[in-house]
Amino acid sequence: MSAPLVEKTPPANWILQHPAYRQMEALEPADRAQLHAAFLVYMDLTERRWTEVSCMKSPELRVILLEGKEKDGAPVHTILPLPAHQSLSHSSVLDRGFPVLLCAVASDSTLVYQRLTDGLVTPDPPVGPFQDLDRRQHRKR
Amino acid sequence: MTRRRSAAAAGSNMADLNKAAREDFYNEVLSPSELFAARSRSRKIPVRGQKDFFPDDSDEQRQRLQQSLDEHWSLISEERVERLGNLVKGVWMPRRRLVELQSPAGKFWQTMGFSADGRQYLLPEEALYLMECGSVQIFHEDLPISIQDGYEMFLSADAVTLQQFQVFGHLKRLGYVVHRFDPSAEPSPYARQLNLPLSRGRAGRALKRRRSSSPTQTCSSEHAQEEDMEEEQVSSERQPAPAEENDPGTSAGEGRSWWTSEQHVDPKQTHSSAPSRWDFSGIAFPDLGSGEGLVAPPDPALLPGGLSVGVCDVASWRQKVNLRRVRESAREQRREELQSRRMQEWSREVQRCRNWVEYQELLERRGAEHQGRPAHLWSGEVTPLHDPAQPVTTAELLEKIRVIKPSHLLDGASRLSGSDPWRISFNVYQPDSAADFKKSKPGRPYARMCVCSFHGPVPDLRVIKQLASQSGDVPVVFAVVDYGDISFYTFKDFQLPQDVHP
Amino acid sequence: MEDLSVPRREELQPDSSPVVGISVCDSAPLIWRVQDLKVVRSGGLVGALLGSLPRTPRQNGRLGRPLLLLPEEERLLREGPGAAVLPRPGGERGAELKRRFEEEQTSSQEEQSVLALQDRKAALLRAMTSSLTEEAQQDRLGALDQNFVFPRSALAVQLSTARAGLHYCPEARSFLEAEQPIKTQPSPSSRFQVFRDLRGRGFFLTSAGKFGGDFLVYPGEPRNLSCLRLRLPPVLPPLVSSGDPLRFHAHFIAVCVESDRPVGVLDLLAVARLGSNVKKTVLLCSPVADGDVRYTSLQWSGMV
Amino acid sequence: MQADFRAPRRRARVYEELEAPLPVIRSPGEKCRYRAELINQHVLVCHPEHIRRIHNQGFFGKGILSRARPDHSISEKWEELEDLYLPVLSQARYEELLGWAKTSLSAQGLSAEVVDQTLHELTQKLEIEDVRRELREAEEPKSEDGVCDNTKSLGMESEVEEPEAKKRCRSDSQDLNLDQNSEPSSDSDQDSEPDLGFRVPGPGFVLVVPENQNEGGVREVKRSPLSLTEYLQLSLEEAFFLVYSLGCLSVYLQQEPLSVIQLWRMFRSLRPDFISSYAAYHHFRSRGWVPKGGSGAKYGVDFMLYRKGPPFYHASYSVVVEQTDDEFRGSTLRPFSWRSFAALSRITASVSKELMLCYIVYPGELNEAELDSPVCLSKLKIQEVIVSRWVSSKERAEQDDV
Repeated sequence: MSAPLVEKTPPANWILQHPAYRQMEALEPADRAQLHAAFLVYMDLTERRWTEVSCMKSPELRVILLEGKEKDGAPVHTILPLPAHQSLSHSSVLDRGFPVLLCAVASDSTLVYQRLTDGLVTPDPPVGPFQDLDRRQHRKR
Repeated sequence: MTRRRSAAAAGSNMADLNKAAREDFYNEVLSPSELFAARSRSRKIPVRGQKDFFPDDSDEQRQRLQQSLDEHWSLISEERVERLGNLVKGVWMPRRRLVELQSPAGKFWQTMGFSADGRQYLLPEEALYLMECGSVQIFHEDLPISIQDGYEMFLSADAVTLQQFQVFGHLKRLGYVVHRFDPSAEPSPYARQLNLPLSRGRAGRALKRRRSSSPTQTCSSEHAQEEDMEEEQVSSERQPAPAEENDPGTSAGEGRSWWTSEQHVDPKQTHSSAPSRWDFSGIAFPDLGSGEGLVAPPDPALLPGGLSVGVCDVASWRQKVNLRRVRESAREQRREELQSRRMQEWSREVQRCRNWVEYQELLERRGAEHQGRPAHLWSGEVTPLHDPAQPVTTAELLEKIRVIKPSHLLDGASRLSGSDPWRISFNVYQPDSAADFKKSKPGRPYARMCVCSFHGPVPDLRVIKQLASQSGDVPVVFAVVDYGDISFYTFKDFQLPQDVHP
Repeated sequence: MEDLSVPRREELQPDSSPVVGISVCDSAPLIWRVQDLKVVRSGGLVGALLGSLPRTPRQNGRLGRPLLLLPEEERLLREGPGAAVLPRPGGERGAELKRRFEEEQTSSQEEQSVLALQDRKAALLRAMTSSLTEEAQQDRLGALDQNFVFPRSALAVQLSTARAGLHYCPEARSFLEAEQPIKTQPSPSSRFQVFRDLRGRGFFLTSAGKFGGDFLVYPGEPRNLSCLRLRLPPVLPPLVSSGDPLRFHAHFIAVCVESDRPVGVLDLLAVARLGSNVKKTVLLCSPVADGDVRYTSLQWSGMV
Repeated sequence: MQADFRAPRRRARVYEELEAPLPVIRSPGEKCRYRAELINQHVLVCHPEHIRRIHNQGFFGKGILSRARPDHSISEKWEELEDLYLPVLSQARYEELLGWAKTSLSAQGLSAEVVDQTLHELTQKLEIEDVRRELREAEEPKSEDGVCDNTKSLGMESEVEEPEAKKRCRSDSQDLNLDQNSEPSSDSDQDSEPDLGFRVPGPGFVLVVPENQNEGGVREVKRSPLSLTEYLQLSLEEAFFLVYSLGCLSVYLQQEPLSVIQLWRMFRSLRPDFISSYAAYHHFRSRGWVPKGGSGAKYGVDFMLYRKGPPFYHASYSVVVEQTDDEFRGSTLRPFSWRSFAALSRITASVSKELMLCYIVYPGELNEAELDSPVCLSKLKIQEVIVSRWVSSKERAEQDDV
């Protein structure tokens, strides 16, 4: 009775009209999948209330990069959105000067962020008595 | 840079080297009084405390580190001292690559060593391990050899490799019984399947195995051929997998007991009250319970025209016979009841049909409302597997779309030639079996070890299949040696069970 | 026989006698002598112990000699403080050695017999109460003297770990050959470059295979950074080093990659995930021109 | 050697019931036909009702604006204001949305004047009474397709979804089902859940609060300048499965529906390993399991495999797809070293899952012409292998402290 009507032309897709999307498109990216990834990451960052999120084209990587701050006053991050089935070389993330967030975008739009920092960043000491997590899991079984 | 150094070393340094070496010559030899004192030394290993995360340059931390280092060096430098009376004496025989015992063997004889011609022998890996345990003293040319000598003389790339010995030692130290694997001692997959007793005497073979020159000994080509022939003869019968392996009660153990198939037939459905137009008494029902995994084709008279039905392999269905039902939530149960009611209704309609023509008409009537299927999906050469306008139960749907054939590790494994460098090295038996272990009757191993280097390749499917076929129902474990670390991995055959939610 | 002009081994500073004896077993570089082990350790090289521990052989928690060197450690040792391969034993050894071995065993038995008797007497004295007269005590001690037998089976013998002393092929000491090649598994030189660089920064390194990396990196001493910048060969830190794996947790999992070689994003996610699971930073390490190494730390972002 | 089957772990808290395992009809007369767009090499489902069904019946796809379930709303924070329940926006976020609305209006070729005026109307402060009145009016007409009518259409569809309302509607429809169940001779047609599930007239209003409460500023009720409707993004495997295996989805490229073959070719061109990846996906689905590629990315694998669906069970398997020829040689998709292998095995174990290698075996005689159609799937074989670390009980007791 009121089954969804496929035949009816749906309203225009808002992604294609979104100002940020249009801006990215204007950068004439070669890789449409990467453009899509970049837009999804853009939406996610604004949703996370990042500020001053902007996009630019990386000439050497030929991809769209994002820049933004986690909050006002926080340092600028470069965000490299990349479809999860692609690959990247170490040299492409070197020499950015500030921290890079690599955001892997799975084909169903799942986002996975990794922080990449030049040089050696000592990890935070574990809280409480340190134990190999892996082992403990094993023992639980 | 290295070269420059060595040029210098050739001159004055060389003399120093000699002197230093001469010092060392006596350095680690204990004096008689030290030997005597060693009998009362501690057997305890100091407990290692929690590690720290950051060096903080504190005296306290420095002290703890110093203490750890002291303990470390005292443990590392400790020499093995044993009473002569507790040592079994053995002599290394380089050509045979065996150690012959000169005095009665100790307790280790239950799980290690073998006898031949009235003499007792140890394999090099066994002898080396026992040397490290302080159980045997090995002589060569009337002089006792050091552990270092043992490593250097017993281990080599063409016999027992260092990595194989590392794995052997690791398992032995954990209490496992570890024997060399001899492929010729294993029944062929065919013999295994038929549960044939080994045709050739095992006792005679045992000696052969014990003498094999290395744990990587491959089966003789003659034997391999023999196996291939056996394989060919039965290839047609091999299709149904051995019942034992597929019985969920035995192979999957408890893990599968929660599992159920939704293939069960609702009793209400089968004993439908609607008057039947079919004469069921005239239809022979296939006997699935008896041994045959195959059901003969049905009487063609029962089939619609133009349809030919061959022999049906019901092995996979039989697995499902004893599966238990999963507990469902109330809502799930309601939904299923509803669905079964709908199906009953549908089946009543179907039963009203007297023949296939009527059934086709019914389908057409039903399908009428589904006319206007989108042309882009249905007019092409390739159409969807399922017509979304046709009502279907989940189980039926899954059956319908199951187009990719599952495969088993043993499928086609016997035809793979074993030219690869992958070999099973050891049979391993559980530590708790050691007490009543019989070398002559070791029984089914707990696992088999394939020793490989961490820096070598990872086995591909071909290797996994080959070794699985060689090992039969015993799991093959890949012992991967990364310098001092050994990791063990298994690659086991698996078929994801079907899971139908109503 | 001993040349007294040579300083005693204990007096030698580790860096003044840096030549380490390496013996080759199935083409793997092994170190057997305690002194050599100490020299290696004092150079910040950890290696991997392979043998059963003499004190309690039937466990894997703590192992004993020999020490297996990673290919990078072996190479660094040869470039740095110096290492030499001990030749494999060979040649004749005669009845002379056998005679000496038997002689020494006999004399050891005599000496141990004396010690055993002393031991027994001391025990007897402790056991005897003061109620016994001096004379009675002397009688008993005398009886002990008379009847005491030290059977050969009670003789304590050493099962030597390293080749030394009156054992098979003792002439190994006669010379050390400096440049015998060691046929270890070929190790990519990028790994070596990374190893040398991290070691130069004072870090301790062990193999990180089970963590999916190349090296586990233990905290080091910042003051060593200066020597790295000048690209000096690594200096030997003092024997007590602050980040020693014996007492400290590893901070990094080093993964060596060629800087221009594409790495699958999924692979990167896997190794980064692993790092966060074990609370370590994953370190991408790429050797670049002129021996330098570039590092990128990979950490879970916490953005889920 | 057969790997034991380990029972999947049920989630400690399950908040829902399974609507249906797959989006297909179960009784005659129901309809199920869905639509998706191919945009930038990705498949998006835009219609809210389609999204809901495709997601809830088999857990296909992911909401592009949500973490998992497509339940994005304009704000995560909602507040009660007298008898109204409104989403809360910060001033900055409000202005950001306003900015988007403005750019969007301009992009539609409207004159600056019209744009300004539209925005002016939009940004006017509202009295609670106005809001109540508008909401009352909005409830009268019922939309046919479930999309809220009460949206200020500014080129982007504005739609706010109120979680409580959604939940209420869903439980209503369940009750309906129950009633039918107690009625044995019910017409099965009635059972198809109509669009009840998505009639969520979002208020279309937001409560705008100043960034910093202390600096003064007033809390105001405003019209939401626009809200972004949630879209469901399907992985290529999911999309193809819905099209080819269930026949319930049509994928449109620039308003033209694609045939099965066209879609197959397109996906192959987008992802060279599509056949193997799809074969694995299809296989798992045909066994009744729910594979999710997105969750796989979190662990560096191709799929995570769930029993029933992610809301009900923890994933059981991390799956790596590999392809081989019929000599079973090689591993071209993901050439493993023991190093990378150790990492995967360790990660998998640390989250109590099992690592599964899923080999797609291609027969030797399969040629390129055959690969050009999904019919080739029936010639492939699948071999599942469970990889586990073998740990002896004694070794396990030893501490692995590094």
